[in-house]
Amino acid sequence: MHEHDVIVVGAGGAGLRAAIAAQKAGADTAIVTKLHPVRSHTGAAEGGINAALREGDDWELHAYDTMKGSDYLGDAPAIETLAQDAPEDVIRLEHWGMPFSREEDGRVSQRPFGGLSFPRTTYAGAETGHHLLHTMYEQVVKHGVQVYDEWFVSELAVTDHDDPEDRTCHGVVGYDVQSGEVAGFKANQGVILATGGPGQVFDHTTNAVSCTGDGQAMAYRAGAPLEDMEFVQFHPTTLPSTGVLISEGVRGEGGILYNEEGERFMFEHGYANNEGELASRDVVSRAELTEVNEGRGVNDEYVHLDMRHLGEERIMDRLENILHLAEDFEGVDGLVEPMPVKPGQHYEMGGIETDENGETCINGLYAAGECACASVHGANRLGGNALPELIVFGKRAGKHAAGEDLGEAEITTGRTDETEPGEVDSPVSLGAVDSSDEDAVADGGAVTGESVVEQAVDAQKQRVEQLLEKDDGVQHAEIRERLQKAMTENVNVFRNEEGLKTALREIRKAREDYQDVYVDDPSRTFNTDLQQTIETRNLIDIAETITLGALARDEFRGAHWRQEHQERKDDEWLKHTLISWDEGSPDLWYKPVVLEGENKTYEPKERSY
Amino acid sequence: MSTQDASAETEDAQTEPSTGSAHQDRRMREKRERQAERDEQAQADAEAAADEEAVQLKVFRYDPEVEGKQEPRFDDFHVPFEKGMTVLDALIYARDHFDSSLTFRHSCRQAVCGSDAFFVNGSQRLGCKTQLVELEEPVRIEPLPHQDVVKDLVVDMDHFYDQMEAVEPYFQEKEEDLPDAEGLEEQRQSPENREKIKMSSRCIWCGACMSSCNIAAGDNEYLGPAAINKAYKFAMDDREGEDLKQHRLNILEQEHGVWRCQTQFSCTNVCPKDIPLTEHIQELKREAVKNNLKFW
Amino acid sequence: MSQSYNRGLVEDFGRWKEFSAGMWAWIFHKFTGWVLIGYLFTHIAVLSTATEGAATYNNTLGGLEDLLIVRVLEVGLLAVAVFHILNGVRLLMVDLGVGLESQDKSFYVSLVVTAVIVVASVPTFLSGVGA
Amino acid sequence: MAERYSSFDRGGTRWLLQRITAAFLIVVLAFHFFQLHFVTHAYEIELAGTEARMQNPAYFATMVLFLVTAAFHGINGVYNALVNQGIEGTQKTVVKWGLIAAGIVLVAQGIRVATVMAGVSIA
Ligand SMILES: Cc1cc2nc3c(=O)[nH]c(=O)nc-3n(C[C@H](O)[C@H](O)[C@H](O)COP(=O)(O)OP(=O)(O)OC[C@H]3O[C@@H](n4cnc5c(N)ncnc54)[C@H](O)[C@@H]3O)c2cc1C
Ligand code: HEM
Ligand code: SF4
Ligand code: F3S
Ligand code: FES
Repeated sequence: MHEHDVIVVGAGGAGLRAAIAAQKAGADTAIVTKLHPVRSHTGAAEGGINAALREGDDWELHAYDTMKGSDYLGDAPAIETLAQDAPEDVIRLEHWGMPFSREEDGRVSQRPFGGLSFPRTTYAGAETGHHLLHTMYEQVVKHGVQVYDEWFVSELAVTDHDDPEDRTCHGVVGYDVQSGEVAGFKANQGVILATGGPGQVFDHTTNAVSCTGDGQAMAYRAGAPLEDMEFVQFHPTTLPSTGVLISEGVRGEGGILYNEEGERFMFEHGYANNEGELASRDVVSRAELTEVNEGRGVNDEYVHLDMRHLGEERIMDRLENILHLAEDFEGVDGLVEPMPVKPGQHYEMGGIETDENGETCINGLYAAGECACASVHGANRLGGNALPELIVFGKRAGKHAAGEDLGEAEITTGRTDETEPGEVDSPVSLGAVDSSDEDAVADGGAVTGESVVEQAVDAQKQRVEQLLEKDDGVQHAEIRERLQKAMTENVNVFRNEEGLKTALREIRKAREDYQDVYVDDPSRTFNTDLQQTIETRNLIDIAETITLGALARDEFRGAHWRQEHQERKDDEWLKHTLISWDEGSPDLWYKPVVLEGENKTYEPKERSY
Repeated sequence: MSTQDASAETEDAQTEPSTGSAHQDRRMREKRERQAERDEQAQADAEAAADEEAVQLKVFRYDPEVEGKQEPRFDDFHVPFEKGMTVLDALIYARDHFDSSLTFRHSCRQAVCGSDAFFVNGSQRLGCKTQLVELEEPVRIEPLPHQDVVKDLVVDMDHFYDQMEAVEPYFQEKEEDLPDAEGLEEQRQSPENREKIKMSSRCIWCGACMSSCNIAAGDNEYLGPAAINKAYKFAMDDREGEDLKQHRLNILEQEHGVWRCQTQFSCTNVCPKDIPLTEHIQELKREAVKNNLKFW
Repeated sequence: MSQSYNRGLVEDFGRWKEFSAGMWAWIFHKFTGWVLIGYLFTHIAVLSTATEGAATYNNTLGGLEDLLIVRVLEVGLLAVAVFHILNGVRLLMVDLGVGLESQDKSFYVSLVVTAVIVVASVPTFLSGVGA
Repeated sequence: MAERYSSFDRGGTRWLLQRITAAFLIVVLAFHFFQLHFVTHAYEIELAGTEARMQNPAYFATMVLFLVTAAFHGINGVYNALVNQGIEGTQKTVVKWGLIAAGIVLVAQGIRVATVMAGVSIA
């Protein structure tokens, strides 16, 4: 068993930042990650990182924009923390050597981004995430944080109290991909989950193959509720064949969207008369799909994004890698022709419920980054707001776990007197098919932290053994493919009741099939078959929470669009959806949104761009 | 030759993880039998598919634990071709449809994570960034040369990481010198200086360059093109100041540093991020000489 | 941790054709360099006969020059030297950071120019054998 | 980890000398070849001619310098090649001193021959 003060699971932007903060605060910190840190998907972020750095801008404007973008489903304390901390944290990155693009006077460059009232998206070429990730990994090396790379974390070691709020997380169980060894990691002070998004729930996504929502699923099964999972962002400009993202930066710099008839539809069809192409992502995605559905799409599949008028010099300077992406993955030269684009899954606004210090309702369990939901993004994330979230909340979680005092959190976690139960009409039964082997929480009355971890390790060994032992049945790839198809067909940008129910049936089927899953590769060495089989289980759990939340929420807010319910219902729905894994069955409940900020209360307004 | 070493090694390898369980042996045996059946099935599928447009892959297979794979071999896969298909797409298809034990690293599918550098038709390339149409058939896919193979296309990257980290790849500024919250000002950097380090900062740690360099293959201690390029990024960044530049040049000037490079250019040829590696290395050699002259 | 298979020699087997221009240039340069230093030693040894007096010197040199094989070897030496010089110039350019993009072309040029010079010099080198 | 590279042999000087000698050699070697194969044909060489050339102090100096640079360049080249091949420790030390000795012998013998040719009698 490995033992450290703080264990960080995941080494993307959030995980690395958390580890640096915890280590600097004096805690012996280790990172456990299924990919080597520099392989994390944060490296794919292109556009930039929002921070109010300049004269004429301030954190309150940033907070206001974010709240508006969230369609008033973000919690003010989290949003304000983000806006307040971002400038300092971005400048700190600069001091750590991050190669931001520069203005003539030597200051870092900023550009306009969708939904922002000030050009505050700080960028490093069109590869901001790459530089952010590498810069922070460099600091991790510098500070000597121990990194266990290619260790897949499969389960949390949590005590077995009935009420999740009484539970304590003592560590995690890891599986060494290279050797097949299962080992425990005991955390004396805290476990920070930073495992990124669950994009692989869908088949057309900008997310990496490794974005399988493991952290969310693990925390969920350990008793921490998942919040607002129905809010999934679909990015309006992804390449049709692969889902590779064409950054919003292209539109920020002046790129224009055209339909097949060559109309600038954002204006000509009235989707966003003021902001046009730079309207919020949900607005643009829906506009594109409407164009396609109404027969004005190119090849009935996509629309065109044109940046040729920007001129080669400007493109080479600021968007060079977009040219490479279009060329390598779609065979299109962005300098001579418009690029084909369509909406693709991009970001999960929801996640593990945390407060603004990254703490969940389980003692000693933290979450930060895309896998967490503090909630900063509410119903819709603004472009350039995820990277600051990584560093701001990663840092806070790290400090808090290491024992630094960040003050009392204003956001509550877990059930309080303000929460209300929810109900949803599901066509099939939900949750575990056979709850006996599904319960992640250690039972048997383990008391010491060590024994809790040991028990979890044993359980995990058994599970691995079982999977390897089984000789035939279904393979995970089949289940995964069907699940992804069902999700993309039914829980996409446009949602309706029937589709959502179909999806729930498919998810149920996937669960049942999964009972019969087997791993064909008998080897212990680098068994990706086994790893992906475990991940598929996580995808099923996540898909269920997304669909369930979507079915329950009968309104149209932010990224969540319902055919039968075309308006935002503030009276009824200014509340977060929470789903808890209650002894193997999902339990739906709600908690109110916090709109009271430091200096003012945010009044829900119509969101028009 | 080395194949014998490998099988000798695997003797104890087999007993180690299974802790001598008879069960695992049986399971392995059964798996092997079924494997044979499935191979036939896969072959039949493949032949059916070959009627349509199919691409033939020859993929390097090796697993220290699985009998029949301990001796490295090449497996054939016939993957139905689709427009725009990359080498990585084809591998994923082969894994998901023919043999789930086919093992390779991959993640982002968009040339930023650097996981999937392979040796494809005699050259180091990123699987996700290589279009099949550009390749001659059959497409031969091997793990990166000059690195230990862990399994199939997966190589041990530890040495590469060690070299990358050996050049002190981080800003040296002391954290204590930074004011904590307010008052933290950004440093200025001219757009020209940022432009100078632009290419060097694009490295995704894929290891293709290191694998292609003969010198690195012969001298395990040679820092290698990627690590030198990493150091270049720091040495050339004006924000760090002269003293640190000295320090960085000192690291690079070590016996196994820049002087090892014999300007073979293969690193530059294979780098998927088009980083002018040889140019950077040469520039550092000149810097180092200038630097020494100053001190004479 | 895990057991890995070191491909050792299997590695290099048959990899030559996968070499790129820069690698061939390196190999040729190495080879020619070694030949040249080897020759330098022999050369001085042969010339040392001068210390024994004019007759020995003249006989040795003349005798050697009478042999066709020596003449052929001299052509070879020329080829080696010319290539080493031209590629050496190429390398000096590379060291100065000039024309790195066309490093492969300059290698091919070195080869061609070497060939031309060598062919053109054959008459001179082979003239008067046995005279 | 950087400690692993703390060997003190910073190849910079030799690297530079290798380039400088190369540049010098281009000129002299071309001249040498031209002189002894095209101007005077190789088969016409007689000690008399050689002596005549060597008597010219400039030619003499050039040839000696030619010898010294070529010896340095060649021997340093061989040494680098061997080091690149991965020789280490004692082996490396032996090779190093062996090559230096060979170089000294070569240069000494060369100069001796040249002085003889220049007509200076040797004791
Ligand atoms: C193409 C693209 C472009 C984007 N552009 C922008 C942008 O311009 N601006 C912006 O603000 N945001 C952008 N985003 C969003 C933002 O990049 C992501 O939300 C963010 O990077 C997520 O970071 P993370 O640290 O939470 O997770 P990730 O970077 O995904 O890291 C997850 C980590 O967890 C590890 N992990 C996962 N599961 C396990 C497990 N079971 N065991 C052990 N380790 C595990 C992984 O190895 C990895 O290290 C973009 C996203 C995408 C996909
Ligand atoms: C005439 C012009 C010459 C030029 C321009 C030249 C150029 C070079 C250069 C640049 C190198 C270094 C290669 C490197 O380290 O990457 C080199 C190596 C070498 N040179 Fe020369 N050289 C010349 C003449 C000679 C002569 C006359 C000799 C023989 C005495 C010689 C013997 C060598 C040797 C042995 C090497 C080492 C090769 C190796 O790396 O294995 N060179 N030369
Ligand atoms: S320099 Fe290029 S080839 Fe080498 S590791 Fe970096 S990206 Fe890969
Ligand atoms: S291939 Fe190797 S020799 Fe130098 S130019 Fe590249 S590092
Ligand atoms: S899969 Fe990430 S670089 Fe190819």
